[in-house]
Amino acid sequence: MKFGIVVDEGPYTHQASDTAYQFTKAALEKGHEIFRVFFYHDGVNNGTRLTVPPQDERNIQERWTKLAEEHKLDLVVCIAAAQRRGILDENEAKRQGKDANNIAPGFRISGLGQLIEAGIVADRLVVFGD
Amino acid sequence: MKFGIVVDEGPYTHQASDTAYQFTKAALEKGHEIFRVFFYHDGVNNGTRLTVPPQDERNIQERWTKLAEEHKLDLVVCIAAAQRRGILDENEAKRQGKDANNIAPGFRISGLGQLIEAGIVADRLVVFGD
Amino acid sequence: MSTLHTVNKSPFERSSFISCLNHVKAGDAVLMIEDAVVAARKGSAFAEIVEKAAKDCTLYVLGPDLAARGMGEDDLIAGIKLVDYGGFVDLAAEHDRTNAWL
Amino acid sequence: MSTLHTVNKSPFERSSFISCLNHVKAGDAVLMIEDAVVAARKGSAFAEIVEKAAKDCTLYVLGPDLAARGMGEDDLIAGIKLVDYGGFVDLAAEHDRTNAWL
Amino acid sequence: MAMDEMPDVPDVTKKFLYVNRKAPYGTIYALESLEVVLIGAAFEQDVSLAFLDDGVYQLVDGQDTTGIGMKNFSPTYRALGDYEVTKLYVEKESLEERGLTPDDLMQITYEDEDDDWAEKPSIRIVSRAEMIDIMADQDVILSF
Amino acid sequence: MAMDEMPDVPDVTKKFLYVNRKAPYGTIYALESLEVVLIGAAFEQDVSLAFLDDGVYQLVDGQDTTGIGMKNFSPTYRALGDYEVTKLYVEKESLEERGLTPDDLMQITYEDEDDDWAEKPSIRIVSRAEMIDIMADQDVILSF
Repeated sequence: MKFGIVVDEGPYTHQASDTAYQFTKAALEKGHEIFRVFFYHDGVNNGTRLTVPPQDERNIQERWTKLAEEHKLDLVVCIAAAQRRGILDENEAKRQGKDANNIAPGFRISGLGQLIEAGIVADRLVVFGD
Repeated sequence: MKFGIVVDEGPYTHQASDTAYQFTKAALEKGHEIFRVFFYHDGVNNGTRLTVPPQDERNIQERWTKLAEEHKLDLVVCIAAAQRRGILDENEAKRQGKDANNIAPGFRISGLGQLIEAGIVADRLVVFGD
Repeated sequence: MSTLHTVNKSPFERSSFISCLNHVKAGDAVLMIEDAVVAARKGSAFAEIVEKAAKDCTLYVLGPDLAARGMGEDDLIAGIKLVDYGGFVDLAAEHDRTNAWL
Repeated sequence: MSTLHTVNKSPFERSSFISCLNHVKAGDAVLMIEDAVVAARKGSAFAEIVEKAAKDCTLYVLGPDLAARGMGEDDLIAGIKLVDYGGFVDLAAEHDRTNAWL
Repeated sequence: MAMDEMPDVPDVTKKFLYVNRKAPYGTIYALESLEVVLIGAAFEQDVSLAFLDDGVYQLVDGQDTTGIGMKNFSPTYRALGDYEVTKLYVEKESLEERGLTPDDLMQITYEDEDDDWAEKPSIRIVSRAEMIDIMADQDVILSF
Repeated sequence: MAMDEMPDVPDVTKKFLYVNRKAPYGTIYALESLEVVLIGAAFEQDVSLAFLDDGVYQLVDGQDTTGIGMKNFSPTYRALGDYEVTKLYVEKESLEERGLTPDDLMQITYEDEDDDWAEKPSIRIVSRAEMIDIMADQDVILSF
């Protein structure tokens, strides 16, 4: 079965990203397909490579990046939500005249259409939030 | 009177930063002193210079930066909370081996002791959160 | 020696408003800000609780937040006082401490 | 044609749990995750409501979240079923849609 | 967002329900939910919006955000008809608990192309029982 | 955080109350509140912690976070005595509503230097009326 996953909250502050990760991993282990993980609202903050969590804590961004690598996951950060919250890739930074970018490997920035597409294509859409 | 202000949530997602800003501005207009504005939890996300809000929306970071300039406000971002969430200044980026930083002008990164100090020194501590 | 309590969430969404009212002392003030302003509306399911609380403490509502949610002075439960951000600052200064019910 | 409802907040903190129960259809499933697992504990002020809901729909609780809050199977209201993340995936697959009460 | 960024999607029509349960301005969920609805409108799916619990405050008439320094996005609900988003279900019980009546809500209309472009109300007040049935009739439920 | 980052503060002792009203793990507030308490302990203020509403779950015994992949920070509460944080007020009514008893909570103790280092319980179960008085007796109330 094809799942679409929506993550609405940032890392560490709310458990949403943790639960979404555990769900995604479990779905993959059961042989399901993950069509896309879409990060919206504060969820876009999962996609910054600048986090430095304490050494005895999980690294939420690296965990997503690694899972994406292993399973060719499509991790999409909503562009509108990302702009409001300061998540940029190289292109966006250039386009907006910003001197730095912070997107993490394995994440890509795209439009809200990607969320609707996930709703249309996936057999089930599962939303994780506050 | 001396006020200490605590902002516990990030920009745009929750109204906390807006209300804290309006409170701070009103207090200054009434001749009160703002000893410090301390950004904790997701509040540290107010201190990134990479946000690009829509043109017809308020720019929360710039608003804080400008108010700090005009009134010599001390805007402190908690270092531990900032590390978890990917807010870094140049020094921290270097120390942590990160290739970029995103702190906005007028904000400085420091320890939780600055919050306790605000509690001790200020006549009133006012907390804004979720 | 009195406290300014602030509440920022709708009583329909969270329990923080009721928990706050359960912990005020006579003479304290409660200020409804942000989404909590909906608690100040007359005729709501919480109106009776709010009216009862108004006997023990002074209730305030932040005007700018009230207006943003499409309400005005006419919608308020009798006895609730309207303040702006300056009034919020005054309340924080007049009371000995603030207690934010987050 | 049935729905998997997910709730992730404590009924003591937010109204989403009750709102969810008020909107389930007979045959639906409700899965308590994250802070919502506290609703599954027997002897709480919400136990009666939960027991009543269990007659109309199937109630599940996410084991890993339950353990994190210091609870186990013995603490559960009778009839609530324990699942792990794999069981959560199965529930999402078995029902026709999911409805997250955020 | 540029339209050319829109992905190619399979030619199916699904029933999408956007659930709004939160008051506006205190959090951004109402605004960002509306942004999804606007983008989603381009995909020609069968779209409905549900307003229940504190979500009903999103539709209250006369919102004035001057004092809080935030953008008043409520006029956008009035424009939904132009995007062929015409089914806004509002739960009666949620209104009543909050001391609100349908008259407190904005007037939102659309022009019905199947009825000689007659102007019709987009807001449909429904009972909780009806809301349950609406929710149970969807392919995709998005809540934020 | 390095101790040498600690600011010079005026030589006053204030009553600080940390209010904990949220369950652990679902959000980070409990953990980050505890981090403030630990840093704050170095300032030799008069510190109390209040646990009410869902905050009482922070002290429940037997937390096992293996399954959720998060760090179990509950042992830190046991260490608070070493930081001379010895007043943990837990509201009785909050426990009861949740079907909890004091026996469900962790054993947290401190050694009383004024009483020949006798080991004493840090958790003090108080009624709601007592909690009101504790809150009304503070200089600074921090809630997150």
